[in-house]
Amino acid sequence: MENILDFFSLHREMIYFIILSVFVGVEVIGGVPTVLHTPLMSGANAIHGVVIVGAIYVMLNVDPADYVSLLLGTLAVLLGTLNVVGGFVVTDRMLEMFKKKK
Amino acid sequence: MENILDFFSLHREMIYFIILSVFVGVEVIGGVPTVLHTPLMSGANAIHGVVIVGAIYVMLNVDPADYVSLLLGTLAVLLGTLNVVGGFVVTDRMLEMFKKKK
Amino acid sequence: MKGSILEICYLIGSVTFILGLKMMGNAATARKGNLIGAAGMGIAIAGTIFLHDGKISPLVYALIFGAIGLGTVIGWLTAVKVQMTKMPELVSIFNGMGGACAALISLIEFQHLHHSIGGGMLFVLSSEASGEIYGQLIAIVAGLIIGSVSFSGSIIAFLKLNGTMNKPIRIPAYNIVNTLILVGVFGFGAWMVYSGGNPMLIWLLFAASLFYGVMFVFPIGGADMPVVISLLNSFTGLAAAFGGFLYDNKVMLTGGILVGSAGTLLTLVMCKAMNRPLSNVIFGAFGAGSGAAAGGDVQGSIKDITTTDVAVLMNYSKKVVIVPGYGLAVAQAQHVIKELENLLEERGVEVKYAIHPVAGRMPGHMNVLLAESNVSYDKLVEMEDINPEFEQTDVVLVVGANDVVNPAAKTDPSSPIYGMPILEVDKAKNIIVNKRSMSAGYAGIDNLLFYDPKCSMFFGDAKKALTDLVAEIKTL
Amino acid sequence: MKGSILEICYLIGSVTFILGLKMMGNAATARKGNLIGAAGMGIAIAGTIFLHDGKISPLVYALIFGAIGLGTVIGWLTAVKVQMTKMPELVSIFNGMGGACAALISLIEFQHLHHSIGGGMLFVLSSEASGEIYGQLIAIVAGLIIGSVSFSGSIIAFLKLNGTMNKPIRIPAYNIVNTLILVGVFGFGAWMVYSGGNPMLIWLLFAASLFYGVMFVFPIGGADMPVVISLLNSFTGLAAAFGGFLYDNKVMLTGGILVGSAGTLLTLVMCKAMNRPLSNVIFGAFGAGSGAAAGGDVQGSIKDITTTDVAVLMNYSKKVVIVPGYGLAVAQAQHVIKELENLLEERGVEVKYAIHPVAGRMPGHMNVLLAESNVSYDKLVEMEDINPEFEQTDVVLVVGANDVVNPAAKTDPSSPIYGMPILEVDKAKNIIVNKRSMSAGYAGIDNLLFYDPKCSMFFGDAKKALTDLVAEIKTL
Ligand SMILES: NC(=O)c1ccc[n+]([C@@H]2O[C@H](COP(=O)([O-])OP(=O)(O)OC[C@H]3O[C@@H](n4cnc5c(N)ncnc54)[C@H](OP(=O)(O)O)[C@@H]3O)[C@@H](O)[C@H]2O)c1
Ligand SMILES: NC(=O)c1ccc[n+]([C@@H]2O[C@H](COP(=O)([O-])OP(=O)(O)OC[C@H]3O[C@@H](n4cnc5c(N)ncnc54)[C@H](OP(=O)(O)O)[C@@H]3O)[C@@H](O)[C@H]2O)c1
Repeated sequence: MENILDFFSLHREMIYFIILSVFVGVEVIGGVPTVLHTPLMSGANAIHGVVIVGAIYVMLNVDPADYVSLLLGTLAVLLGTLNVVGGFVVTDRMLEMFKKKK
Repeated sequence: MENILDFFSLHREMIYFIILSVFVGVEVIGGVPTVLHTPLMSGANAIHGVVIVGAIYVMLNVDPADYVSLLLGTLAVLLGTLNVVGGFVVTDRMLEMFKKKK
Repeated sequence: MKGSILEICYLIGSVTFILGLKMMGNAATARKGNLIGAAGMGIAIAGTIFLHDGKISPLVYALIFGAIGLGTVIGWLTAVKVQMTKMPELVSIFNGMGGACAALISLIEFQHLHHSIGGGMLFVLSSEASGEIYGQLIAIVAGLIIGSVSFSGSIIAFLKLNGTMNKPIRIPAYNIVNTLILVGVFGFGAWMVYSGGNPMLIWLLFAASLFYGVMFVFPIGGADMPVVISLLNSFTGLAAAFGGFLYDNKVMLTGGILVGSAGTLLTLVMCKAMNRPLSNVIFGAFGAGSGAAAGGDVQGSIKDITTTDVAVLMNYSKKVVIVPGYGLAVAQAQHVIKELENLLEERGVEVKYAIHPVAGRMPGHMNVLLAESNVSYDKLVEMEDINPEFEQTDVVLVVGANDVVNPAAKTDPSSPIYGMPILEVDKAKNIIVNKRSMSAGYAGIDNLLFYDPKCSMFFGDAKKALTDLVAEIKTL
Repeated sequence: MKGSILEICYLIGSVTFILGLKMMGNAATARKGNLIGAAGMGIAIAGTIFLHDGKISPLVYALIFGAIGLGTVIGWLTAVKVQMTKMPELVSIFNGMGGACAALISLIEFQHLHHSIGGGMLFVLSSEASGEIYGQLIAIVAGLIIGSVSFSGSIIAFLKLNGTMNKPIRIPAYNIVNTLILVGVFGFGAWMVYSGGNPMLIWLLFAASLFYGVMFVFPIGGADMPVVISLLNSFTGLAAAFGGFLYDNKVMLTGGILVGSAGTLLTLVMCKAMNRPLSNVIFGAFGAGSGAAAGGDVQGSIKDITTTDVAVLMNYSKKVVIVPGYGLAVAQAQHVIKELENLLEERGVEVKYAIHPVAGRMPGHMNVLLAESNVSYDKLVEMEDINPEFEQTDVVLVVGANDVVNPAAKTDPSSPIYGMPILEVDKAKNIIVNKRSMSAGYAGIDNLLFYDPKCSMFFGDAKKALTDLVAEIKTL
């Protein structure tokens, strides 16, 4: 109990941040028409590609002699880039289809 | 420029907090039907009555010999209470009307 | 320990505010949403009092409980007792109370802060400490200005709604004057922050802000008050948020910012429903033309109709649509109109109400008003749904409505209400308009509908005229 | 200084993600929203690289740029080249990449952390430092598990969508087995955090998580993949958020949490549109009955129809409604159906498409598919709007659709699709159904519509059958 309270006090800002972000995330989806579900899923997919920022950060801080980490890190950056670039481009293609029809 | 950047770094958490709250506030209102505008305004009115928390805080920290502050503080608590209680009760009355009709 | 629990109370409060506001945006959950918000508020307040660390003198406790007790009784009674039609006045008053509360907090904290830094100039302090104090000073001064403006503005709004001060008052060049005052107040505030101020001058700033609030609302027409109140509402939210910043109090911050942003958006949405930009409301181009336009150049003949004729006409029709407007609310004729409805239904006449989104003086005004007299919900038909039905309607009875049935909105591009969607009553077979005279409605413009050959004027105060009408129908 | 600018880049990134996602929820702004998100992502990435404090070895730079360059080229080309109908596969693959990226980061950071605390037990550290390290360990391990599950799950989802593995595979009592594996993986992870772990064992955890991802998606039918992908999508979001927690990186946090929560809600919304609870999708009660139900007890006679008869019937009707379904997508018949439409319109027949919200295998599938062959938007009519029109329709042509026109959804409470709104094609004067055989659709149940006296079966692969039909009509 004490522990939980301490944890709460310590991470107060973070908890508010998370709660508010969750609210924003949930609100933002409210009332999306069925046809947009697939592009929206795809767009969200592109956005979580932001994990690449972590991969780059790892690379920037890794010991250049630590080959294993270097290798894994490069792979992470590559995969992250695929997620980001592929994600946004695919979404754009899908949405292009929808737009044309209006 | 330096100043602004420093300010930003210092208040990073606060800035995210404000931005996220603003987003939540704006999102929450999206698509409200016209008939609900008045009760919604009234409900929002009750919620900003949370300023009473500040008034109570002032009272709890004021020097009991400082009569001017004591007087102003008591007045603030009174006015805050009016805002809160009156606000929620009025809103409830309005919404009662709407409910009855469903 | 206590502090952590208090923080959790505040977290709960913040979340209930968000959820409550969200639920209030939907008719089915609105009432529950309000109660959830109220519960969260209760938790935040109780936590603040009972989870305080440190000894509190009994006097302070007595004062706090006394103030809360008194406030609760007064607030509750007023809210419960007041007539449904006076709701906007009440919201306005309560909003003002919140603003005043924020202003008072700032006044106390300013004295306090000034005392603690020894009344000296700020620059004698180390740069870091002074940075923090600047932050506090900004929050205090901003809270004071915004709270005071909201307070005095709300009081004026109340007086206008109340009818005590219901004509728009034109000070010559008031836009320029007001802007100058605004700049002056903010300049003064900035100087107070910069110089570390003077505990006496803060009272002057308080007074100046109150004065600006009065001047801000003064020139705006009484009918625009719902929009103004919504705006002042978001001001008070902002003031509360500054308080939250000052005390690093999250529940004040969330509540304040939430109301500040939601209130601002709501204000814009309300303006949009009235088909007017916000600037137009504040700078009052609308009411301004009122005097000139009212005496307009419309010529034509109008047709009077007697109570007996109206009674016969309605009694023998198949379908009657009632268009309620502001006049119905003013005359308090909602109960007699329900009587009329019952009577006609008994005689086999189908009766519906056509609800225009901005009929009356606040959004949802007609719904609340008619709900008060127990008109059933499915008889209230929204504009888009009723418009196609007018063609099959035998009699339209317009009671104290004017602008919402003015065809100029569709036909006359120079009209101030041009573009506003209206109730197309002129498609019905007969139109009967009840109002006291030929004078204009809120927009201050003539109404060509009254000169329509199908339209007959049924002059008189709505309550009186309808009471007579009911009596007359009963004799048939 | 650099750090502050980087923080501002991250702030911009966070805001664009919110705005972008918001705009993607509305057809009119969706495309712009996607671009805004992409721009914010670009800013966040560029900032991370160029605003880094400290010297970076050229090798590292070369690797980063090489990886980004290669990734961009491959990602872009794949995304541009792939057929429109393969979009869900692609989303699935890209989602897996993100999950793998998060898992790799965790692997590296775990080694790194372990190294820096000297491989020792945590409890030798002072309690405060160990508190922080526990936090990091939790973020690392959680990121690893969730990222790996998302990765391997997405790959399986891809294979299923791709057709390589498209039958639901039933491991005996797989629900229990899967739950055990899940508990095992989390228990292992918790132990790793508690004990400070072992740099070798982390690989085992990685492998176990990958295995769970495979087992998780394995038993779910191929047609449920859109829902599964949406769920895995929110997992990857969560993994990214843990990364953000680890580095106290706000843009990762916002982006991750946003996708995590929005993705979860979207998953539920998608399930709702299919009229099934999420648990049903994951625990697969739906596909399970497939074998049993398919051989059902429906008896009755069906009626064949020749290409020539269909051609004559359609050529001389006034109004034709086409109901496209999954089979149309499988057969890649969207272009020939457009040809059919053009031909009929030339002959003065009114043609419309009836779009059921869950026709096909992903939301909006039919819209995207038909858009590809330039069918104009106003010819696509949503279910609620087309249902009342069927009575005035001469011929309904059902192409590769089955469940969405199954009357059992309305009449048979024991049917697994009972309660799902359907296209009421049985009201039309003639119904022609094109499919290859009498086999069931996605829900694995028989369709009484085919036994309707007004219904004729036009067997054959959609592309082939329609091509023949077009040729036949041309000869008329
Ligand atoms: N709903 C909102 O949120 C809101 C807010 C602000 C402004 N507005 C504006 O208010 C207007 C509303 O239109 P409306 O048609 O409802 O009202 P209106 O256009 O203001 O007309 C009201 C009419 O009622 C008559 N009236 C007044 N007292 C009466 C009584 N005791 N008995 C019978 N008649 C009486 C008046 O004529 P006599 O004096 O001849 O009797 C007047 O012409 C719109 O222009 C709208 O934009 C609405
Ligand atoms: N849209 C979504 O988001 C989504 C997601 C997941 C699941 N679902 C589910 O998917 C179903 C969609 O219904 P639906 O009516 O579109 O499809 P369906 O019920 O799955 O029926 C498709 C029919 O197409 C026929 N077919 C297959 N290949 C064909 C070809 N080459 N040429 C001609 N016909 C072919 C099949 O019959 P033959 O084998 O006899 O040819 C099959 O009966 C619903 O049950 C829905 O709940 C939808």
